Amino acid sequence: MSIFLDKNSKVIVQGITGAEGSYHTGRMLDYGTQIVGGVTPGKGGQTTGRGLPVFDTVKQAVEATGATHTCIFVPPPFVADALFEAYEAGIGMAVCITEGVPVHDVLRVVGATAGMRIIGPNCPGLISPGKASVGIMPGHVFQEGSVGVMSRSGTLTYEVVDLLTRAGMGQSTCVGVGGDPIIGTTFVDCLREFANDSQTKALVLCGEIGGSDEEEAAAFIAAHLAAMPIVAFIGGRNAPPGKSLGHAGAIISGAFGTPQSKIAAFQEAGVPVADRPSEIPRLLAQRLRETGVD
Amino acid sequence: MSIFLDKNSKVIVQGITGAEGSYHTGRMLDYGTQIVGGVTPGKGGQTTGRGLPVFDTVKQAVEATGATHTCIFVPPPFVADALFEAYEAGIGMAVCITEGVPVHDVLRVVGATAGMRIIGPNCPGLISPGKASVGIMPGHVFQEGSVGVMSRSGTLTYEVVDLLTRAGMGQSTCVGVGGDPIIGTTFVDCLREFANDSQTKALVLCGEIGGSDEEEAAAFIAAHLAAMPIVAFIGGRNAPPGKSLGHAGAIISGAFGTPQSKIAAFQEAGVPVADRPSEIPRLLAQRLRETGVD
Amino acid sequence: MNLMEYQGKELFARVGIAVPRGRHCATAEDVARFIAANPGEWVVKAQVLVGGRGKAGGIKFASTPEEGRARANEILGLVIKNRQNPQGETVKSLLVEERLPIAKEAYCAITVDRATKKPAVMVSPFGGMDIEEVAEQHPESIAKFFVDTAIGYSPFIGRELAFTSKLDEGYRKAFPGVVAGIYDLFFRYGAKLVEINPLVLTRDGRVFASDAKVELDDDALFRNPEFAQWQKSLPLDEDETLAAAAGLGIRNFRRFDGLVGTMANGAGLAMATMDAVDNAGGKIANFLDIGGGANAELVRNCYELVVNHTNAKSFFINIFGGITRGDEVARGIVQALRETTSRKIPMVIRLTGNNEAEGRRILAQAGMTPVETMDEGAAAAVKLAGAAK
Amino acid sequence: MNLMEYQGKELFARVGIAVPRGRHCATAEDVARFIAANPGEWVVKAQVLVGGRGKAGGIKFASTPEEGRARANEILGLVIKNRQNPQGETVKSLLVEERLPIAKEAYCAITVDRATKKPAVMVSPFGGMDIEEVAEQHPESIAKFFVDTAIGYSPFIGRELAFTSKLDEGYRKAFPGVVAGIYDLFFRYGAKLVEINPLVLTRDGRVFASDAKVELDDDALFRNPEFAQWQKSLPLDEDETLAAAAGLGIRNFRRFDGLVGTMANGAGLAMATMDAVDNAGGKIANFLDIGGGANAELVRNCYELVVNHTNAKSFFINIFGGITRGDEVARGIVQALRETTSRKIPMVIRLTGNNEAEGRRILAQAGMTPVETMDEGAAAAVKLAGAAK
Repeated sequence: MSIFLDKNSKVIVQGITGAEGSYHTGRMLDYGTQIVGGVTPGKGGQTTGRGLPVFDTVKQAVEATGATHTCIFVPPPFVADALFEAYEAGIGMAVCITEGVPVHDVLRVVGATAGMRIIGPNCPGLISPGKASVGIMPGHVFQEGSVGVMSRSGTLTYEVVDLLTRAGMGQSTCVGVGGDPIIGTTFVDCLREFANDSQTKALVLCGEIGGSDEEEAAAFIAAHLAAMPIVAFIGGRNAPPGKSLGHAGAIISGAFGTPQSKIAAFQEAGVPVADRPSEIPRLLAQRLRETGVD
Repeated sequence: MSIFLDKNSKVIVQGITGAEGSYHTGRMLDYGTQIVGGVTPGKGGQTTGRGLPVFDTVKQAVEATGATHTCIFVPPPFVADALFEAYEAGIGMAVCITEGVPVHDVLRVVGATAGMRIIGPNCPGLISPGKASVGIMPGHVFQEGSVGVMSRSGTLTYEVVDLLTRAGMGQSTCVGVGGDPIIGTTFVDCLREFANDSQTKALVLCGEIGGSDEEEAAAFIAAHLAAMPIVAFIGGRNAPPGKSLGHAGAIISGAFGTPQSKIAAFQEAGVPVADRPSEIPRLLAQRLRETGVD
Repeated sequence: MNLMEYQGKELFARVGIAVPRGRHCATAEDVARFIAANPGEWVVKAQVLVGGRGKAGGIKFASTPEEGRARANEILGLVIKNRQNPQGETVKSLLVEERLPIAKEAYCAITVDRATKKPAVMVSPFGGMDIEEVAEQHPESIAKFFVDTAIGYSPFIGRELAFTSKLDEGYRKAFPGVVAGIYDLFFRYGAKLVEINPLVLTRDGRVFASDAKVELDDDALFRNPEFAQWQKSLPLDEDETLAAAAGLGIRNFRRFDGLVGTMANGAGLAMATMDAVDNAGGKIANFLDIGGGANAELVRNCYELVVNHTNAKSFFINIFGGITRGDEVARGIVQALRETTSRKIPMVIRLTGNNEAEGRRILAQAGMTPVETMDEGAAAAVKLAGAAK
Repeated sequence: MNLMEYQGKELFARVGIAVPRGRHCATAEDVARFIAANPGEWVVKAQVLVGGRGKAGGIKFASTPEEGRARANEILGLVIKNRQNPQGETVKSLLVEERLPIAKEAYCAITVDRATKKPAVMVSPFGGMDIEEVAEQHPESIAKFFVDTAIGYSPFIGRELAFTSKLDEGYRKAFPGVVAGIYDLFFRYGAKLVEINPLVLTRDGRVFASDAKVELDDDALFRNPEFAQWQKSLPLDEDETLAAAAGLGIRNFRRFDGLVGTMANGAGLAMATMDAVDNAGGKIANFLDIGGGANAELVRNCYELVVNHTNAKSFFINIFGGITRGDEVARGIVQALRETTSRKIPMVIRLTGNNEAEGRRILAQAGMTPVETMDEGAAAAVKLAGAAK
């Protein structure tokens, strides 16, 4: 299988006639993704350079194409509206690439669109190598295989995947969850899906300092995925401390967020933490041998 | 069984120390309802005249008593807040007696509390005769049996039930759905539940002019409950036409709302419509004989 | 509470819906003065709640102060009637408004939908005509959107309605803002209906609400104390005035031309009571729903309302106690008969439900015996009125 | 964007949260004049973003115009530092505020919670102290509520927080309004944090926000153009000023004392690049995230920023193309080297991902050869800087 995305996923692009939307639509098509059309209000009835139909509304696009996924490239002020429109039109999976979306818009959208999975915003998207890509990931570094990858950072994901691919470790699905304070799909949400995916035999998790996603992922792994070979990496161990006025965030998340806290949480869950991206393939190979999966 | 309410339902009263709340709590207790406590902010820790614990918040009440149902007697401006509080505390069934709740409050509550059933507002409540009563219905006119009753009017319900009881036709559950423009539970919602209730063998539906609840109920009956003996009554056939500025309401509901439209819809669904309440028992007895249920 | 056009437009302006320039005027002199100070093409519109004012001569054009004065004098004092309001309503004020260079007229409204339990927005490119006619003749032209209140208004809703209803392209830029405005008004001021008919597209590409029908939720008026002033200024018909004076909701009392007075608790029972009188061969003198939780004083007021202000020759009181307690009602009836200086008419009382025993005891002490059933009571009252059909 | 106390309190007043009477003053003379016109007990408070101003002497009392002038002169020009801001911040203005008769101090805040994806409200009866200390010493005293945004704020939330945290009874009447206010502010103005510490209960039973910490979401500033003015008035440190001048986000550039300049696209890769230099035994001169979709001009600005404003002796550029296209970056590097009048330092370029081939062709044409991996590039840059630990 793979998670979130496969050969049968029918994808539309919201903002398909914009510069980013049209460029990346081409790359997704080149990768073999089933892009079935796009939406730009007022340009309904036109056809893109790549021969795709453009619709005025998502509803029309879904009715005409049976789209299941959307990839959102609209500018930040219009993202919440685009996501609500996708939700009301019955889209099941929305990948939001746009960076700079107000955090309150994401809060409002996530709180009112139960049943639609949102990846991002401010994320590179989603790829199930050999099947389809939704977003902006550079397809050529990916290779089909059995390692699930999830990451908070875009470019770091490519870095890690490139290393995996060079080491002969293909990927089932790679999810760039996004770097914003509030995201639609967290590591734990990904882990729940990977846990039930027959294609995925091992996992790589690329975390970052700040927040408590990694600690929660470690707790989930300890409880539900103890048998799965998993390697983690925490970016930003030499990063400068952020300037912040208040401390409510740290209290809410139980004073988590330091690299030490995250590394300790993974080690407690039996997940080795790589010191640098280039160590990941070796550590994963070792875990695969230890658990007898490989 | 019965629907919505039975002997095991644990009920709290929001607004238990108010005049209406305290009076009707006594009547519900007298009927045998398992009232486990009440909520009045600022009066937590007190005990009512009938020995019930009072809590400051619904959350505390639920934690202490395991309450499943709430009966709401707070004044109109506070109803939305009371319903949201009940929802967040995990209450599954809220019966809202209060009359005069702004329609927008009901829209907001109904739109954001999926999973909690709301009866009302502006309704007499809910009774499963012989088991429990939540609301303000006069218990002595009810009798346990197999006729499910639903009604948009409070006092008309008592009228009809009184006639059924006098005719020896006991009731499984009687639901006063409420007379406001927006209500939490419509006739169709009740029909869905009655359809799966083993105790209910027949139904009486007391409608009114205006809206399209009756037409939708008739359509549901035709599709799903053709075998059930059902009798309907439509109140207000001699009522004066309402004064209204615009006609959007009529268009939205497809120009329904006249007594003629409602009667025709029921007759098409094979449901006899009584000319007056006193005809209902005879018509129901006839339907029971025809369908061989009795 | 239904608002006058000029009041609705004041709310429109507050939520950012463009309305034509104009002035609310109480006299013909005001109209003439306004036009003198603002030369141009103007429309003089009767401010009434009753529909159909255009056909009744309540809308006229004026280009000069003299024309304005003349047209205003023609319209002020007109009595405008329709099927729903046969008594009619006298024109007491006017709205003088910029005459728009109309290119297109559309329809746009928001109301509550009981079936989906959501606010419903409706749009049609056929504006300026009765929407019920549009629904009959061009049903496919009416686009509807049921708004998820957890999401609220989002601009795609306006876009989708515009595309689905095939609204003229000229509307498209302004239209999502218009829908945002009526949605905002709907929640902010607690409206049950906001209707713009027509929504005008001018020849120079601007979009205006050219009429405004707003019905506010009476139950939400407490949130906007400013409306109390408006409420006072609105015309009540005679029945509504009587109901308000008695302490009833203005929709809880209405007179008819029969001889059997009625009173019941709850709209459903009150309607069934009317039906019962009809079934017994009588004609009702009035509809009266005393509401829930009525106390003795209100009962007395209602008694006097029916006895003094209807043609009733008998009075059927039908109470089934729930939140209204039987003993309170009984006390009210006894008190009413004791204290009233009004004429007395024969009464038939049906009293059952909560606190029935105590209520019956009070009536018995006062020498009254209630009947057992509604049909029985209706038949007795019809007989007493001597008014069989 | 972090707001000064006086700015936060202006927003508090707009959402109905009571704040002490006061005046924002730029000079000691303003302070004296204000106190002369308003006799009473006053507090003079340094307006800085850095925390710990009380301990640093930034808060003093004054009862007369003379005292006010003297205290203002003591505070204005102070440099207030803390661990997070070792450079410190110079006091440029003051808030003169009514001295409250304090009975109790509580804590109240709202922020975003990544785990539940909801706004989180936090309350503790321990106010006026560092909330992290409270969390350590009285963890049970902190009540949290994660708000369902589909519902929004409803008064029960304030009641529940007050009862759960065991807030003094004196707060109870006003408290739901305070939480309503911070929730309103949070959404209306796009805040990521609103913190009231302390929330004061006075001896005469009034409740005031005695301090205000508000962090606005930079991504939401476009919705409130008025904040552009505030933004200009806020102190940026040197790194932030340089970043803004180069066209970067103010958090995308920070200097350190090493010799290896770095630049990468994406915060994650930029952090990993720093880690790689560290792993290779070097020390970084800076953190620089060029962001997504960077164009040639921005690349050139970033080149000049690192070369002219850090201690860098070598420059490691690490680009993995996604939304940032490799060819654009390559063009920017070539252009930077061609056009710049700045000093030139040895560069190590790693360029892969989207449009990698075209990017490499452009670099090759300009005589540059990129390395293959991040570790390789980091090692080469460390070597070139001659800066092994």
